Amino acid sequence: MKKIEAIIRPHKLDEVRDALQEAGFRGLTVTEVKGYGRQMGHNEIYRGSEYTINFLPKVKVEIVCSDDKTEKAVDLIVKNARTGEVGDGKIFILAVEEVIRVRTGEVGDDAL
Amino acid sequence: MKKIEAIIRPHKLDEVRDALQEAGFRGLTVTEVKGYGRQMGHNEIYRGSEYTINFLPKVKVEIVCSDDKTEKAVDLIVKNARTGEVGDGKIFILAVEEVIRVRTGEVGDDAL
Amino acid sequence: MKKIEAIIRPHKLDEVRDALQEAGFRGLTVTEVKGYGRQMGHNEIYRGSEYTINFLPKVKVEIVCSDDKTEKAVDLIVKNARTGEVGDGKIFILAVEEVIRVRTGEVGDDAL
Amino acid sequence: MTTTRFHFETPSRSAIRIALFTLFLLAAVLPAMAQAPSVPAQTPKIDSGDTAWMLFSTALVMLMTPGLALFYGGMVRKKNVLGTIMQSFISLAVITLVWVLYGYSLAFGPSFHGVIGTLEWAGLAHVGLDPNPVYAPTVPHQTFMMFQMMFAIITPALITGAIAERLKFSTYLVFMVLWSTLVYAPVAHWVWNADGWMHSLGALDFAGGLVVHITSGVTALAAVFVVGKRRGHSGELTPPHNLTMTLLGASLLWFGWFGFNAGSAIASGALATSAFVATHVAAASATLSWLFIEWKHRGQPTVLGAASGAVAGLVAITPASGYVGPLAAIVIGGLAGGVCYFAISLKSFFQYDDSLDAVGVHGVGGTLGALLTGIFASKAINAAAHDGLLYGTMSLFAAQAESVAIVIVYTFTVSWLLLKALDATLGLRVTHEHELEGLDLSQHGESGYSF
Amino acid sequence: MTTTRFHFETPSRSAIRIALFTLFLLAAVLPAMAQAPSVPAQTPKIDSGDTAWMLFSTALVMLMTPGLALFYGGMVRKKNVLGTIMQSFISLAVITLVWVLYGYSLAFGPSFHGVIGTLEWAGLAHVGLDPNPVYAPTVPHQTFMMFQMMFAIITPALITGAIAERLKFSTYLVFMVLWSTLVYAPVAHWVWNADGWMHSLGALDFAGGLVVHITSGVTALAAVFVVGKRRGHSGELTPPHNLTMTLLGASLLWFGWFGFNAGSAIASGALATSAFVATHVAAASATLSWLFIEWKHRGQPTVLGAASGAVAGLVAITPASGYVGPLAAIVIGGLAGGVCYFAISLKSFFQYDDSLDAVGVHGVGGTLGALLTGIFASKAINAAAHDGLLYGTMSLFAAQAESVAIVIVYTFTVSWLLLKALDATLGLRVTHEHELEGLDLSQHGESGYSF
Amino acid sequence: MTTTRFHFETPSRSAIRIALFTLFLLAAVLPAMAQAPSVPAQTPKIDSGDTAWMLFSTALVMLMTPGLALFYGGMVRKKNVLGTIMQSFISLAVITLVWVLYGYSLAFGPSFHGVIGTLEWAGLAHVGLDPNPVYAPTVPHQTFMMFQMMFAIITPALITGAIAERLKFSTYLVFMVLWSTLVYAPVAHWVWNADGWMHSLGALDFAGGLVVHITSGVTALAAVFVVGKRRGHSGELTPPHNLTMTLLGASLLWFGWFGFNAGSAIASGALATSAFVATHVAAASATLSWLFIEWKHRGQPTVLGAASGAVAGLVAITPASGYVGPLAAIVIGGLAGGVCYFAISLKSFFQYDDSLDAVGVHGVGGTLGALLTGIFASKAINAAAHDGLLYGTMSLFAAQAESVAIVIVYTFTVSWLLLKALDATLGLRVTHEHELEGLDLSQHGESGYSF
Ligand SMILES: Nc1ncnc2c1ncn2[C@@H]1O[C@H](COP(=O)(O)OP(=O)(O)O)[C@@H](O)[C@H]1O
Ligand SMILES: Nc1ncnc2c1ncn2[C@@H]1O[C@H](COP(=O)(O)OP(=O)(O)O)[C@@H](O)[C@H]1O
Ligand SMILES: Nc1ncnc2c1ncn2[C@@H]1O[C@H](COP(=O)(O)OP(=O)(O)O)[C@@H](O)[C@H]1O
Repeated sequence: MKKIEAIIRPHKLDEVRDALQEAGFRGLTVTEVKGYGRQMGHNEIYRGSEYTINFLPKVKVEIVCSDDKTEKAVDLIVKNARTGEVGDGKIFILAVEEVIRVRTGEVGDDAL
Repeated sequence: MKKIEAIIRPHKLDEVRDALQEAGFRGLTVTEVKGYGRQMGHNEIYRGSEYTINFLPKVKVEIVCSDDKTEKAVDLIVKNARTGEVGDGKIFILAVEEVIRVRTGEVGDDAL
Repeated sequence: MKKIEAIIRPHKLDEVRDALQEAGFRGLTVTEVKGYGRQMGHNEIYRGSEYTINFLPKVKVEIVCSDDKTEKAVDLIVKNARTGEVGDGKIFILAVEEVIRVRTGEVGDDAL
Repeated sequence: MTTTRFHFETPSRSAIRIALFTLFLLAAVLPAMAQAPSVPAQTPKIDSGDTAWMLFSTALVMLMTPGLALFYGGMVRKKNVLGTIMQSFISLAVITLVWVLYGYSLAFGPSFHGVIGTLEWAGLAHVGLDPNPVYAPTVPHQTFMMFQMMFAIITPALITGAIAERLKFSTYLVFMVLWSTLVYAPVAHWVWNADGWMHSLGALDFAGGLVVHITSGVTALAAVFVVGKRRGHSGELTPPHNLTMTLLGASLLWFGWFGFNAGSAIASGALATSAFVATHVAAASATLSWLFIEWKHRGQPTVLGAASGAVAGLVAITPASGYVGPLAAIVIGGLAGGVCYFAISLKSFFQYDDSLDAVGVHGVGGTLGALLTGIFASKAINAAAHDGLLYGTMSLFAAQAESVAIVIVYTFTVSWLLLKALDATLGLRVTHEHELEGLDLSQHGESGYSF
Repeated sequence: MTTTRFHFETPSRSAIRIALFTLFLLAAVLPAMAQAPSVPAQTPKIDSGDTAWMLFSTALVMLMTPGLALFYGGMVRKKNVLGTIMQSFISLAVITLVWVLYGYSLAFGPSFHGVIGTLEWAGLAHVGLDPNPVYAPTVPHQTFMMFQMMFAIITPALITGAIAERLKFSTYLVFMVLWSTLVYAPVAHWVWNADGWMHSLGALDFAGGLVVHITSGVTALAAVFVVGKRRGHSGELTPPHNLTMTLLGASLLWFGWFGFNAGSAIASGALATSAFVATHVAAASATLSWLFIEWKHRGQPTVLGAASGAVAGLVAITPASGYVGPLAAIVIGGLAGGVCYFAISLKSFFQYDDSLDAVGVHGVGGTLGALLTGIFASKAINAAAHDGLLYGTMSLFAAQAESVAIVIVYTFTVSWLLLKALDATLGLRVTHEHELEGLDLSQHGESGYSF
Repeated sequence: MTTTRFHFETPSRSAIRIALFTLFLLAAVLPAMAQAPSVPAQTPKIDSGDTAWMLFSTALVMLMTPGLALFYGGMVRKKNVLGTIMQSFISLAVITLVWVLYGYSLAFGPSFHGVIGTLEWAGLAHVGLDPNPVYAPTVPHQTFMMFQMMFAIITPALITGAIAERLKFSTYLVFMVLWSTLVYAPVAHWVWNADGWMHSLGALDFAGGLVVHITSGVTALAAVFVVGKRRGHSGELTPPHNLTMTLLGASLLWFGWFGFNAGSAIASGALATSAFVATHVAAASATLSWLFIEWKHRGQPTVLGAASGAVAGLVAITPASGYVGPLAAIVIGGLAGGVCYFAISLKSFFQYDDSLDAVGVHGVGGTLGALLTGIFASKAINAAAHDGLLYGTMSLFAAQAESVAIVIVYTFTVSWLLLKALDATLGLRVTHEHELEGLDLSQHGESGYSF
């Protein structure tokens, strides 16, 4: 199994979620994060002092799925999270050794 | 070493933490996340408009521990986070290649 | 590629970010988390009732980089996040199987 | 207006009954509207300055209820913030109708043997725009009625602090109506009605130590026993979710309390000023006394402590405010801060869950204030007062103690029976799951914040 | 004064021009300062109590605008909170200058054939500290002017609720000035100026049902059509980001409304009291009626529903407040809660995006209130009133209906043209990217919260 | 009264000593209570309308202190929000006692050669409910005393903005008491006491440009030098944590300022109205002027800018408010917005850390207002005034400049010495670790938010 971690723009979350759901991905976990990268932050001015906001709001979407579905999920995320502007984000894929469902104690693919 | 990521119900956090602590797990990290899964979201109604809240509040508990303690930790989490209702959450286990303690620079099991 | 997850003190974030940036690390993702560990929590007293705040505010910094730069990044983090007091935090290193840049679809080191 | 078509099966059944009852009452009084109070051709006695002051005071006391909502709302957990705020806010709506329809008549209307008002003034019949010479000779009678309404509104809201984070909304609506009728109106009648029987005791209650704070504080005590503790092991109880909200609430309470106490002079001028000064000074003194005692006792001077001290001082000065000078007010405030600070620890000792300290602050503070009135009251400040212990007279203190005892016993008995009855029938408490979920979602289907 | 000469190329250019224009105006009027209103040697008619009440009422109505800012601000998404608050707050600044420089003169100054005021009182010339016997015989003329200013300030702010989360700030500034000049001032002139032509209709508008609520509500309707819906598929619309802020705002509105309605008696005393009582009682009744209908209809009594009901009741009682007794106010409030509850669902039905229900609450509630005034108004309450339908007289109701129709048609036409013109030239709406980014960052370069 | 005897070893020891000392003081004055001010048999001169207005104004000015708490609290980082709010809130408690015990006597009591009041009125002896013909002929003397108390309360709180996020709470308590005694009371005496020596200069200060804003602003300047900058490299300074809180605070300040300025007429009526109008109009004008200058200069019109502009305008109009008409108020406000906008950039230039711009807004704005009073004041508005430069008279402007210079020099010297002494003994600043941890946890053991 793999864990897909996608850092995307917050306002793309709903589209990504919809697309994944339609494609049969039944679960995911979302975290609000702040991202620092090529995308330039903006300046905010408070009473004449400039504050450079380097950390931009992003969301991290985590999906654990079986190996064979990974590509599909990545494709859907790329397609639905893309705007073409710098700052669209990254997807990281990590190996997951085991999954357990808390409610039932099921393990492996059954737990997803 | 392994990293255990458990997505659980927020109000179960204290019980899980207590159980882990008693069993000798001395550290963990908690993140507030929003989960989407089989558990149905609820509707909130604001001035006649219904909003479907699909993303439910969950907490992610991360514990890094040596390989041999992993099973123990998973057992404790499952036992203490379970309510038996849909939405109890998932546990993911990932391999960790190295651990470093910032304060001392210690690495490996010593760093935990 | 590796993913470095560093749990550090919130007020050390800017120093760590600056150091990494100077060393050529162009991207990272930050999450606010709560940590539980050897560092003692503090008590807050509200109207005579004591509340033990076990979970202390920390930030998690995630950097994905190529294998050869990992050591450098860890060194910089340790150097800049250290205060020498209990609670400085931990660094975990995990293997990343693939990286994709959402904007371009690039994969691997190019995507970083 | 046919709300009668409503047909509730569940919790909402109680709701519908209230609605029906309201409709019934409306139907009964609507014909009276044609004879509604009129601006008389000549109202020689209305003083524009007094009326301005009383309308202003009324508005200030109205603002105390939202102030209380914020004060309490900041102290609960995030998931209960709306439910807690709502318990105060809705009182503005419910008790207003109760008061207009029959509450004012029960409390201030023509007295039935000093025990309760008749329904002669129900629907505000005979409560017009001419001054009522007994209660308020220089302002329209309706001004006085409105001012008193605001007291009737905030009192049940005060109680909710004791049983925060677990009270069932639908039952609470019924409770408010009944409690207002069975406890607030009678006690107000005894103490403040010109013919109320407690007058003969010679007790003083300038702005509601007995009527507002002791009744609410004692009912709060009954409620913590009937309703029981919040669920979850203690570790789960998290600290106040937003103390800035609590501080804002405390500030609005302090601001509004000027209307509460100084407005109780029912006229602008010297007595209003004297009460205004005493109120402010006592709040200041209590703030410092709570803060310093806490600092000594716990090692930190907390912001919540300062706010709590201020409220404790305001509570304690309430019955005395029109009878004492500024230096006595400093002493009363100083004692209130200290006594209430220790009173709130009683709950740890006796193991009850007075969540936001309605008992410790309003019950204890109100009682303290009523007794201290018997010590510090002075005819030199208010010719209508009696001299207290400090001035060598015993009788006032005795009267204060007696009236406190009577109000405590009456209130506790009736409130306890009422709460027990409601718990047995409608249920006072939300279910375990609803408590975990929080009042906001379970009672109102909303979240306070969607950040 | 031809603000139409404005010609904006970029926000900042426009800004500087406004500044220059203001300076120019100032230069023009500065010499007049020496003849500024003076405290006359003798002002026998000023009543200190009436003036105290009116100054207090003015301060209260001023506070309504920040109250509205919070009421609306809590309902939008976090990224738009500052922009939304600012749309109300800035009205305090912009309309104040408009009113002093020429607005008051247009609305209340010497009438040009009953249609509009001349500029004789521009810059407050002839608006001094002596009472104006026509408008306010017992308080300084400037007191009356200030009280009316606060009404002119809140009215454009009310409109912004309809087009929240997408309005361009720079254009909004221009809109406020023009709308105030072309819609608010004339309608206020017709209805409230001693020589306004609508007086002859015999219509009653005690505190601004026509002038404030119908004008803003109808303009809101025009605006939702001109500006269009918020972008993003519906799933992206998140619930109110902070309902505690909305509740605080609603509470400040309720508090301030005492000044709005009871202050409209322009004196302390019986009439102010009567309006005060009607205002409060209607708010309470509407709160409950909205709540219970929602409970029945949707299964949950929401806190936002209670707050919305209160505002609906306050809107509806506004035109009637000085003409009806407390029981009639209960009925008016009860109807307002129900009618506005259903009115806000119209937007789902007709598929327009009246984001914060300015149409449903102010348009519908104001219209309802104006019509109900024609039913419930009573000479027994206010000798200056006419009797309504309930008292067997048809003429008042007819006058109310006619005046409502006229104001709706005039307002809609002028507002629609004005909005269309602004949209075509300066653009009423932020760009797609700015809307996604939120008003706070795109319009003001700030974030509401940095937690 | 020798507060200099204070000698703190640890915060809590100091706390207990203050408490003991207070008790001691109380013991000393308690016997005096029997002779406390009484309601005289006849008070022919009290005017109910004037008293209503002054009590209302007093309540409004009281609300400004919590307003300031929110205004400042929203601008700091989350970890300092409670500590910042507390610095204002606690002034309500501390200065109240100071004022009652001896402060009022020092400032307004019988004068010792025009320099300071004697202790004849300490503990409010001789400050009763009869009017004091010199200060306030138509309201109870205690009303005037309370009104003035609220000014004494907010002034030290204003200072804290300059040294936000690093001030040690225990030392601050001592500072407040001493500063109030050594700076506020004397300056108030010179300027406002009937026998104060600065009267002979002929300077005008209607509502506290000198006494409130210049003293606090100049002390703020001394404080930024003595206390030093906030630690951490600049990147760590994060933007205001909650601008909605700041906006609410600014709105409450604006609302309260009506009492501050218009209440300074010490009576209802024409002069109060005139000051009310000037206050509001100047705030509006300054809001726009700051906003447009910022828009031009920085490219964005910010919400914090609008709020800051409003406060700057309110500060600047304070000394002039009872002497100028509405058009002059527009000019004063417009200048204040611009001048203060540029004044706050001085801190970047001179590299000091006036964190929330107490120097830039209160120091500069107060000075500007005092000088502009010398230009725009007009006998036509207030017969008790002198004509300013605009009306061809030089002497008033000279007097204003002289009095400004004297107050600046005196305040800076005494404040600097006092701050230095406190820094050397008790320490003005929290430790490095406490600063990193935040004031909330380190000074009060609490967190503002537990979301
Ligand atoms: N090496 C990295 N490790 C972790 N997160 C990263 C890394 N690089 C970028 N990110 C995350 O991806 C987000 C987008 O990256 P950015 O460089 O701004 O644009 P793009 O994705 O278009 O290349 C960043 O805000 C950050 O959260
Ligand atoms: N495939 C997945 N990847 C990541 N997180 C998941 C996944 N499936 C479920 N989750 C997380 O687990 C939570 C609970 O899952 P859910 O399907 O609702 O119930 P259950 O755990 O009882 O099967 C979700 O809210 C989500 O946060
Ligand atoms: N085994 C662990 N798994 C996950 N996170 C941990 C673990 N141990 C510590 N942490 C995180 O690191 C933080 C610091 O750890 P702590 O034991 O307090 O001090 P130190 O890092 O100096 O040993 C904790 O607050 C927690 O967030």
